[in-house]
Amino acid sequence: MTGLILDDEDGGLALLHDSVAGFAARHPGPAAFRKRRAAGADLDRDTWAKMAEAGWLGLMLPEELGGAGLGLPEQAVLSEALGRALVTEPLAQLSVFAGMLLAGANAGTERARLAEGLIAGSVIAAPAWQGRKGAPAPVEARVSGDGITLSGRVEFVSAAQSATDFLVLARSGGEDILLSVPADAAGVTVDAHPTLDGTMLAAVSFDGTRVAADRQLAGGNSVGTALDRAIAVTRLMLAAEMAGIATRAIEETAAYTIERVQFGKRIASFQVVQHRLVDMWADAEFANAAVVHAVETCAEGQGLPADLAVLAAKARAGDAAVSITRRAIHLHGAMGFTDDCDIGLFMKRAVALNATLGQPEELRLQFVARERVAA
Amino acid sequence: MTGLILDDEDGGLALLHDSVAGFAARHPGPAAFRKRRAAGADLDRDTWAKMAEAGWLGLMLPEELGGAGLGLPEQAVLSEALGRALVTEPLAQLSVFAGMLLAGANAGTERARLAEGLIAGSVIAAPAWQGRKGAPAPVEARVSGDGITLSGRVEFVSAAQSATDFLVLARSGGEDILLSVPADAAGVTVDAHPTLDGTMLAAVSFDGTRVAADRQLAGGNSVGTALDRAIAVTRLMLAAEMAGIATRAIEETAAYTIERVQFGKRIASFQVVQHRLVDMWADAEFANAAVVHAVETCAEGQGLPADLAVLAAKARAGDAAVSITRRAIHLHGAMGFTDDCDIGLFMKRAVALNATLGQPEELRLQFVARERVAA
Amino acid sequence: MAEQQDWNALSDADFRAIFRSWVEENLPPELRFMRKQRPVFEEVAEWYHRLAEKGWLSPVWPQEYGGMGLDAGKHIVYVEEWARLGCPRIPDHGIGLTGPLLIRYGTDAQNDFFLPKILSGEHVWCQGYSEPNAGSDLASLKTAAVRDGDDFIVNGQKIWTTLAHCANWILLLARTSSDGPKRQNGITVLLVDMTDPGVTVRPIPNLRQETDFCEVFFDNVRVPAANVVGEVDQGWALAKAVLGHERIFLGAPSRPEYAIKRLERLAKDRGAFDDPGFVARYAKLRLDLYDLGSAFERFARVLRAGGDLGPDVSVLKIFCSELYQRITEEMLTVAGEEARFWDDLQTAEGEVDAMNLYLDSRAPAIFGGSNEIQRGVLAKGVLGLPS
Amino acid sequence: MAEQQDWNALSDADFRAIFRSWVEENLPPELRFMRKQRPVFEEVAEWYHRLAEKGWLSPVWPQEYGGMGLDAGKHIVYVEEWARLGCPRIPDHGIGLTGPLLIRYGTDAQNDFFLPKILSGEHVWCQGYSEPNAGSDLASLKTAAVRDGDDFIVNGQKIWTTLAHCANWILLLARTSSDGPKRQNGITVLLVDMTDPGVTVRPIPNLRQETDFCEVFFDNVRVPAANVVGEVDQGWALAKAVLGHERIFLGAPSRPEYAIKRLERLAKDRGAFDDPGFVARYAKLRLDLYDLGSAFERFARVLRAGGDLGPDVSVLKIFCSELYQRITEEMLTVAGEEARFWDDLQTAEGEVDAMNLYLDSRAPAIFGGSNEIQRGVLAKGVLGLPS
Repeated sequence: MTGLILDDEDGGLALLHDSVAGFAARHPGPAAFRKRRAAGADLDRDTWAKMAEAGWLGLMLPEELGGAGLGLPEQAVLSEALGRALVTEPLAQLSVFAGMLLAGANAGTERARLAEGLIAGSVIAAPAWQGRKGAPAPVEARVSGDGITLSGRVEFVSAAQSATDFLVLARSGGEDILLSVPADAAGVTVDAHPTLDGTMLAAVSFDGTRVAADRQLAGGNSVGTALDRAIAVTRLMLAAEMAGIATRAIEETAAYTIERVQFGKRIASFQVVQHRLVDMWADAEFANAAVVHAVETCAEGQGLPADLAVLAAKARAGDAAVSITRRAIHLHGAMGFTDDCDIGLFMKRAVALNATLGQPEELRLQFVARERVAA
Repeated sequence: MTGLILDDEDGGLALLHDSVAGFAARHPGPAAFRKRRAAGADLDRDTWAKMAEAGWLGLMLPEELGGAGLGLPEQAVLSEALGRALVTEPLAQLSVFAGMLLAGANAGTERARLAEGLIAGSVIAAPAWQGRKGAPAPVEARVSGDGITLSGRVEFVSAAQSATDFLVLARSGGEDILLSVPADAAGVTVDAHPTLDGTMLAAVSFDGTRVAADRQLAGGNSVGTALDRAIAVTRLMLAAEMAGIATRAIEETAAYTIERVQFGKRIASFQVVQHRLVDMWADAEFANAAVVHAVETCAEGQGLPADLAVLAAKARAGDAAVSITRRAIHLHGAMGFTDDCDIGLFMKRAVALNATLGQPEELRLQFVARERVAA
Repeated sequence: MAEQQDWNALSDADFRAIFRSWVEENLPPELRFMRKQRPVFEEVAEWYHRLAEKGWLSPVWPQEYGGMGLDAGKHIVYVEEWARLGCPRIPDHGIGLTGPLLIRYGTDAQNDFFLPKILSGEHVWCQGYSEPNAGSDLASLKTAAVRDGDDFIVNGQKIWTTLAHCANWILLLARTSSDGPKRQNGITVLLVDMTDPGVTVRPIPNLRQETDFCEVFFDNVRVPAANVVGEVDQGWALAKAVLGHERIFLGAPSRPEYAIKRLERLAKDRGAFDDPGFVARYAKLRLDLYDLGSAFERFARVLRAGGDLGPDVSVLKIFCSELYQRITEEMLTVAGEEARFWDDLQTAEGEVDAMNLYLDSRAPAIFGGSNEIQRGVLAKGVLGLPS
Repeated sequence: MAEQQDWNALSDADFRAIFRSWVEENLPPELRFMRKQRPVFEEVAEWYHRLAEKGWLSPVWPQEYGGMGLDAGKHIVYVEEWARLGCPRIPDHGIGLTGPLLIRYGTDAQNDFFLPKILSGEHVWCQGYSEPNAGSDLASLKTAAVRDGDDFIVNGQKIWTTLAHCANWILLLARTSSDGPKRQNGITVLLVDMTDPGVTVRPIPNLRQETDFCEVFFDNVRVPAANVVGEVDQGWALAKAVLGHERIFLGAPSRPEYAIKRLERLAKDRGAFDDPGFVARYAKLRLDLYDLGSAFERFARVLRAGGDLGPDVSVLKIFCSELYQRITEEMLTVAGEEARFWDDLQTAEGEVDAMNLYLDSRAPAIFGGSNEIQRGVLAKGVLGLPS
């Protein structure tokens, strides 16, 4: 057995999983990765539109916002399948994270507009909330008249070049607010740099950027709650995506080593190679198990057990994906060290996702600290 | 190449090394280990007497004290050879450590008596200076009339049951003193517990124990200096002993796996076993290299480079000896899990020496702290 | 007569609660969390008999034979609670090995004679599989059983026979033929009375200087042909087949779980939780254990759904045994200068058997199929890698 | 004309001081500690020519051929200082491979023609050994050289040919016979002009999206028989023999040394030294590097004493390449959320090429004989383990 094994009574999860495989057959992930990388782009809008058509964006948005109203199992299966197919558009940020922020925001016209556009792929709402070390770092907001003025800088913004709107965390008079800022608003500067996984991450600066008051999506404690929830759910989906990468990398490597002959033998018949492949497979199995456990624990409700399960899943899947793909490169020999070989792209994607929203060491320490406080 | 490779122009080191092999052929280490363990003894006086006869005790004591006046290379070669032969009498404590304390003490009758007896094997002078966490923990001394009264408790004393004298670190009026205490003095209590390596370690308590003033061997700053030097040199010799254990364990395991047939093949012909043996051998080589480096750096003089080299050698050799012997047990299969098989004794000795005077993690942190302060 | 109830009809939670409360009332306190991994029969006889009386001694035997008739899912609950409550291991080769083998392949006469004597504790069984030159390569076993009228004459030697020194019956794999092309053929399962003439047992002290395994020598031992289980020469398949869902328990997290509790106790007492270096290492171990739980659940779910385990379940045994080792190694690091003592370490919250666990942890990576053998099984059976 | 001096007569310390002070004066600052591991000839031409002028380009060639004539001990000093001072790697197959091979096995005519052109930089060499199906198993190479009058006609393909795209000569291993029982026989060393018709080079971008290796295709390339080195069909032994004491440099600590300096720079800037968890991990890496130095010294001592290296020297290459990887992995941990950026990271003390090093560190464990091949060599050659 392999992959995510979740209860799937009506077969909906299997269907979703297969739809990604079909998509990937028509739009191979590695080719799209290389094309976007060569273009210096942070999002391929064509691919994104097709992902919207497939119904994959805003999967968990409630039905009243036009979403599919699906749950964590569906999103996890989708993310895992995308990881496995190396479809590297930033779904975790633009669909999961943004979607969770919108789901936690106040009802209103602006939220409805953003949600509708997110689902359709026409709105690229890029979350903008992190400081240099990755923690939340609200920009400064001043409310005056019927407008809000923003100043400050956030880091690690995905798809900032392609964004139509930024979902900005700001602080106004001792209170957190969440608001959307048009990407073309005055005073917005995007400083984008290429990433390992063939996309771009940007620092976004707001220099007296003024937006209308009705752009505020949430305020007060609900902002922190929505942000925490967005972080947790996105971590879980990154874990699922990395579990997919891990599973695929071991499959590719087993196939390559079965094919490759040296000294008159398939290299997969060497005992050392066999045991290494087994260890890689075992790591992938544990990653899959951790993701399934987290999905199910979260489904039982929020709280400490769910939080711990998510921390564990992201840490486990991150370590697994990164170390499996590294070993996979090694087992591909010199071929693995070339840019032509897809296995390197899997490794790069794994490293990038692993560095997103907390690396394993940090997540493990959080796990232990929270568990011990509770004990 | 293997073992300690030191400059040996006159062949003296090789001679010393061979003398241990000859000794071990007559008095096999594993048998002595089991015999002493069964007796609940902390020292086998017969073996000790023979080691004295061989001229191995107080090897580094200066000639004016009746010693051989030999240097670190000779002691290292001896310690390595003893480790390799699993001769487990506590030479590091009773000869090296005690010897270094005496070498750093004031000239005088008591020192001369102890040194002479140490070399002859008639005096068992057990260093008694450690607190529960292993750091120096002087007992309380009160000087009155021509006597000194001691109160307090020290831990981890080797050969306390067999001791004729304790070399006690004490603190009197803000000053450290070193003195010898007759093991049968009033108020001395020995609380000995069995150790993994078939000997005993004791907590020794002094309850108003009174000794003559001429039992004081040193006072003031020279005590700390002698103690630091004794710790450093003993750590180095423990490293050498552990390098010997590591080297022997890999030899034994290679031999066993070449002998042992399963599935119609020598198990040493399985690639996974071969690579594991290579890794074990490599670890032993690095341990040997670290010990040689430390011996040579210390020979160039005391100071930071020498201190760092000793910390590195003890850490490396400790990790190597413990992990090599653990893997060796595993490669011996079920046989390795029996008390009948010598390999387990090597592992137990390695664990015990590794725990003596600082484990690797602690030594590495000391190394880095000292290096970074100096940088 | 033992209580009869359809345990499988209960929810897991209800069954867990019933089991737990009965154990808490009936397990003698001095037997909880015993230091010894493998107590001999006499040490745990009272507990054995109480379980037998209650009908709870043999969880998976059908109720008609005096078992609880648990399905795999309930059996997991039983084993989990057993570990959590610190129940001592009982000499369980009769319950876990001989019993199931007889129930599946035995004659009525064999069942009528042997099964009640297992439940009563009159027969204490051990498992005679490994030989000096047939360990990982079990199929190369040489202990011979030669037909002689209505009997077989057995000659040979077994080794690593757990608790043979306090058993009176042995389930023996013996070679009855060496003609076939495959060494797996020609092996027969025999039930042998160890009190018969010609059987000699020599205990082998282990690294902990305790005895839990032995050598067993057979010198012209006469065994009635009626004591053959199944067909002559077909014993290999029998012995393999009886290992069903129980293979999951080789990877049950109970040993590392117990070890990490002791590590936490020691670390707390020695102030190690104030050392962030330790905390980082502990965090890795803690999460490994947590995730082992998730992985175990992955396989348990298959069993609960009525499925069968594949060869992939070996992954649990590998991970579990290696984690157990790493936890006990960390205990020695925390113990510092004390990591030389043979005896248990003292803390404010009680003893910590650091050295006992450290030494014990060497075993599971070797026994029950070494981790190298397991990796080979996974390479072939799961990844389909070529020879 | 280059300076002539008996460098071997100097003490190591004196030689080190002379070498260092000359390099510090003559190495263009912009070439020190180049980000690129493998610059092409043009990028380092000035440095190349200065070395050549000084007579210091080829450390081990005898002085009569324009080399320094260093013994192994002095060569180690040369290489150590080269790394310590951050000298850029020059295209060195002519210096390190073709030159020594010709000096040992070449004809006078070959030496007179080729050696000066290496020193002048007119000929830039590459090494044509590996093929698509002959990597670890080099002896299975298939590129064929067929005798045709005074020439050989070469057909086939090489791969992983480092810097072939900026070389004009290639040292080729080609198969001239496949009759013998051993595949190692029937291989010949040929000197091939890459500007000749039929030679095509295709660069292969690597994980860092840089080109330092290529495929080289041979389509009926005509090579004069005068360009055979040594005997026809005896090339395998030749190619092996020329790897003498230089094997020690595969395990020289320079790459992990450079990487740990960058790790320290990053860690200092990001405050990681205030995190005891990091310090513990750093301490392990630091001590591994320190002890690699001691192990390197163990082998250097043999060379200094005039001895030969055994197969055991491979241990350095394994340890060194794996340590290099672990250091760069730790850099990504310290980089935290930034461990996604392609470009160098900025710190107060300058740039840190974390990703560059991380990706580069994947290579040494594969190239120059993968670490698995090396372990096999050690198993047989040092431990004497059976097949």
